Amino acid sequence: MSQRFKLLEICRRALSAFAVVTAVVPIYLLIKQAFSVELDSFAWPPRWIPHHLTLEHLHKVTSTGELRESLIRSAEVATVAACTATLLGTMLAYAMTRDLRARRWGLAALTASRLLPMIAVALPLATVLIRVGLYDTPSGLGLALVHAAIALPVAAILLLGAFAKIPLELEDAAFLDGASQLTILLRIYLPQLKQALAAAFVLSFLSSWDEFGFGLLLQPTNRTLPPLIYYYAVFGDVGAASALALVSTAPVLIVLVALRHILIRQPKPPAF
Amino acid sequence: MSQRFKLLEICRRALSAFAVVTAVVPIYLLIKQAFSVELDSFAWPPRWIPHHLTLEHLHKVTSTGELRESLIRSAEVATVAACTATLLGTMLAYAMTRDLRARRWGLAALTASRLLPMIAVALPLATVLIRVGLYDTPSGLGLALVHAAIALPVAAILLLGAFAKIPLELEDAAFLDGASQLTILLRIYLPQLKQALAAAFVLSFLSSWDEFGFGLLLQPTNRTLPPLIYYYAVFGDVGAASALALVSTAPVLIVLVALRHILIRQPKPPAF
Amino acid sequence: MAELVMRDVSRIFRSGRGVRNLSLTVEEGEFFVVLGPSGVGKSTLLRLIAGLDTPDNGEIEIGGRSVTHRARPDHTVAMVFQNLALYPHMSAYENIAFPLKMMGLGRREIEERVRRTAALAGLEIDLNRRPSQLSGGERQRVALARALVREPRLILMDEPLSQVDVQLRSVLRVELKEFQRRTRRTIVYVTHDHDSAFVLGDRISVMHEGRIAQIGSPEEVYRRPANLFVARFLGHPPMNLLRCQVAESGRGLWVNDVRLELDPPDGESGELVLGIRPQDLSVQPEFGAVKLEVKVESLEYLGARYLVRARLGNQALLVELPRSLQPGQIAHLYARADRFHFFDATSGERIGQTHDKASTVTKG
Amino acid sequence: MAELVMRDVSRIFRSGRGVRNLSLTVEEGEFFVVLGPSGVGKSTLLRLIAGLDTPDNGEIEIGGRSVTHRARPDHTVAMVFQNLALYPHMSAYENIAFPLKMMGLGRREIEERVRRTAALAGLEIDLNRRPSQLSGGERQRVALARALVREPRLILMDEPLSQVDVQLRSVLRVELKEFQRRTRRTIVYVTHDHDSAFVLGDRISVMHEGRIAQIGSPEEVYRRPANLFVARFLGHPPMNLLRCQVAESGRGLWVNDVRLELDPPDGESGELVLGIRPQDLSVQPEFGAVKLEVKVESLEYLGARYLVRARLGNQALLVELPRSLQPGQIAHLYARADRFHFFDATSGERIGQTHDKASTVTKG
Repeated sequence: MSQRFKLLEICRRALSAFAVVTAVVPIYLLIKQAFSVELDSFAWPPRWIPHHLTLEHLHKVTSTGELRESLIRSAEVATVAACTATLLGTMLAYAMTRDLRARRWGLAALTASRLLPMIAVALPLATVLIRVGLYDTPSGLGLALVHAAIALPVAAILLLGAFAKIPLELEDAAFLDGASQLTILLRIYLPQLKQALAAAFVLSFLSSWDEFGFGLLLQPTNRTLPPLIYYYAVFGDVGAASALALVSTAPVLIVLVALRHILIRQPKPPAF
Repeated sequence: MSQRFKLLEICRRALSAFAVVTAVVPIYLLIKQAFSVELDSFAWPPRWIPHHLTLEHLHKVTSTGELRESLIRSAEVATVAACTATLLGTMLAYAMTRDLRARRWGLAALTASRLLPMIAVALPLATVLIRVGLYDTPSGLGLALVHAAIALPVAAILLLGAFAKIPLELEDAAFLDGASQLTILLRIYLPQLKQALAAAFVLSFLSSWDEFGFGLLLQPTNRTLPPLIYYYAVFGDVGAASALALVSTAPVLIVLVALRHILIRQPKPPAF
Repeated sequence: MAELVMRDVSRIFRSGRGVRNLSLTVEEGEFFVVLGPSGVGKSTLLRLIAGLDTPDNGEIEIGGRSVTHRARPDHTVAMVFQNLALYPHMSAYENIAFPLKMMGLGRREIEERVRRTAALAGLEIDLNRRPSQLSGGERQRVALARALVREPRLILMDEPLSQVDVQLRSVLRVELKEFQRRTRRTIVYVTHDHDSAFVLGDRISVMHEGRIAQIGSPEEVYRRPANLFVARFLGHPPMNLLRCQVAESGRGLWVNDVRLELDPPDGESGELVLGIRPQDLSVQPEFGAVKLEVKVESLEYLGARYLVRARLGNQALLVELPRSLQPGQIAHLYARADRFHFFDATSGERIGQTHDKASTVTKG
Repeated sequence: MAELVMRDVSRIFRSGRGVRNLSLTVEEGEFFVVLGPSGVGKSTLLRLIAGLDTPDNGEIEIGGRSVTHRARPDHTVAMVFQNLALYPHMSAYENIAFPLKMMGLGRREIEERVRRTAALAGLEIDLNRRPSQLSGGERQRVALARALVREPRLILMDEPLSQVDVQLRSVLRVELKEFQRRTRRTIVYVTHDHDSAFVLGDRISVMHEGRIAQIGSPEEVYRRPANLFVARFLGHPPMNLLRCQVAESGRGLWVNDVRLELDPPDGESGELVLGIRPQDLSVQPEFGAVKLEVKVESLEYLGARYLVRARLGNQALLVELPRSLQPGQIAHLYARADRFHFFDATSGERIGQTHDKASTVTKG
């Protein structure tokens, strides 16, 4: 048997190596940089274990008002974006579930919209936002709507998968039982979509929370968190940037820990 | 019937509206800005049809050497990234197909790696690349590897779906027919994966081609196309940036036109 | 009184499938089975009656009132779906209560009607359990109770027994038939399963390509199939169908170059199709007066019986016998003359009195 | 000579399923069928023989050589999979040629052997077509040809007929049996379908929970089931099994408070399980000497026959009769004494000479 599946073994090792290189090493380095003095970070040969630990960076970052402000703004933007994407995603997924033609064109539109270069869309979007007065506002509402549009395809496709698991006969049965379409959506579909809705919300929230490029372009002064980190890094304070980046991973880590069971228990591969 | 599906109709319209707002309007505005004089772009109330057309921006952009250089670099980076992601993705997907445990952990790792905030990973990655001498190189190899890592989850999940459609008995049959595991991969699996491999390559290529944040951070002087557009825009030359952005959409448009049949003919919703 | 009347109803989809110029009448208290292979339009028929779809043409009446163009279904029709379509997030109780809640009834009345209907459907379980916690048979009964609870005039069933295993299916079948005998509900039941149709139906409507091929009692459609489709479709193994020529004298038949001493229906000549079921042939001369000389080709042991593949003339003939024969052997088979069926070779229609219900033969 | 020998082979999965202490011998040129419900370890057995899996314990020999711990399968075994496992991107020709290419044969030799094998498997099609362009029967034959082309000692088949429709299945079954009769290949065929097992098998091995419940010819396992599992599993409708008490005198039986004038096997006393097939009961007194007085409860019309549900004592009894009875009626049924089966009430094992092949009764 072991003879037979040698190639499989190689692939499995590649998988482990990938997990270590893309997730474990960067996270370790991030934590190390956030808590060690500057010299350590660029020492050659690289030191895996820092010699001098410090809380200086973290202290510096938390003591400025800029951080609090952009933390709150990022949270607001992500919440608005996630709510909008989940709501619209549910509507789109429902339309695509019942209507084969809507599904075809919907999936095509969603895929196509994901393929558009972000930078090419960002410029005209900035123009539009300036015109409607949503460019670089303190609340970040314009950015939130853009983030919602970015998150919508994933939310819609995720919800489409959940809708697809609900047999169409359930809707027919409820219709014959005398339910209106709104009742069907609220009392038949939604209770069965709880998990997918939560997943769509969480993914949309995180994608907005982590988004960098549009934030940089559309909120140049009223910054969200990722551009703020970028500015710290560009102005040479890598320690402070790292400390800030570490803070920004908090919601991701919370979600990963909270969802670890769902993430690991996923027997079927997606059919995409 | 029309009575019954009123809500469905509303959802269907939301779908159309979404397609128009996120894809059609930005593309139109981009084209308009690239070919019209500055004043037009910021006119209030907005003019949908420009009064004065010009080729000035496009001419300006094509006459500088910087454009050619970064076009070639972007193409190189995207090619290397796409090849790497497709190759690694095939290996991972194969391991996940034959091994339930690998699939579970693999999907979890791939999902988790997609949830990590890009900016948090970018800082330690920059440190690593500086150390191994791949930071801001003219060839952009470091950035290409990072892009490969970003594209890998999508490529792997896409290929996993294609592998899943091939019954396991095919491998058993080929094994009993006397084929080695490498023969099985090359002569049984690959011919049936052609479409998925092409799709994985194209998506990886485009995701690298369009990527902005890592390019900005990891190639500050040897720029790829999206950061170059950003610099043009930030330094106030929106017309030139738009013209450049228009150029950058070329491969996306080619792909969309080439794949239009595959995009639209997709009867089953994903099971994700 | 006629509970359901369909007049010349058509509903044709782009694929060309659907229901074509279909007319039928279901009497009050009747168990009416629609039988046909899959894709023949059975489910379309049911959806039209339920009001889930609207006919292109024709009229549908339930209890004397036209329902062809109703905006939404009223309380006269209920349906049990193939996959039962129980609401998975609701308990059995909530499932049964859902139609009543939609009617806006009060809590006490709902409770009372749910309890009563559950008992009627034979549900003796804790109604707080979810569908996923119930057995196949229990789920079936919950679906039935949900259909019953609004006391509809007409209950539609779309192969609800197709997803339980064979053993349970035969138990539930008997239970359903008993339930209908007791309560005299009007039921329209759609299936592709001959056994279910025969066991359940007071009358069976056999469907073929969107049309009705024959309507009649189980005995009628089995013993006097109206055309070649019904003859082939009902019975397992299927009826033997042999091309034959009426002898010039008008007495006796030729199957290729073999002569059968069997008289065709009066006035027929030329080519006919002769049908005989594998079970209606025997090796015992006392079984019937018509003698067939066949060549045994092979035989299959089926446990209780042998399935013999033989040749008459150069046409294949299947025979079910309780004893074994030798392959290669020439055997004599006997059958009663009234067990032969004649069909027109071009139209495929039965020749002889198809609709004479009085003449239903009792087997013996 | 024994082509395949398995000695005390076990392969148990974490789920508890698999194969347990299984021993069997398949003779050269034999059509050996492994029959059992799904999940009983049939496919595991086949994968062990094929070398796709390795036993935890025990020995497997093919053609006299041990293959228990082979690193990879040699050319002695070929397999036809349930889904056929044809390579979809290759033509029929390339599919059949693939095993030969893997052997490194020259182009001309491959071509010659592919043509020869295709003819042997009854393939009369354009071999350049892909599997998706072939009919179900043609695909079946391509899979058979691919298994044959290396001239294996042993062909394993994992329910390859389960995915074609009933009509085609019975045709392909006859064809496969004919092929095996002609070529005398050794075939091990796994199925859950009684009909296939009875039609195809020279011997049938009935499996139950990873073990062999009985091995014998189709007639043997049907007429002399070795235990209650085999008795219940074979035959449709299933055998009636009645709990009964041996009368104190040792002659006659009590089914609850009804006395049967049927003598139990010598020396038995106390509680037994009595078995009788629904087809072995008749209303005609000349059918057999044992008389049963039953109460008719309900009946189902099955076309050729009626299935009567009756009660003997307070136990249910199914009877298949060619004529109808009245529900509620008291009926007298007759059966031959040698058609009754006796089983031990606790162990479930048959009482009486199970393995006496000489006594195989011929039905009449």
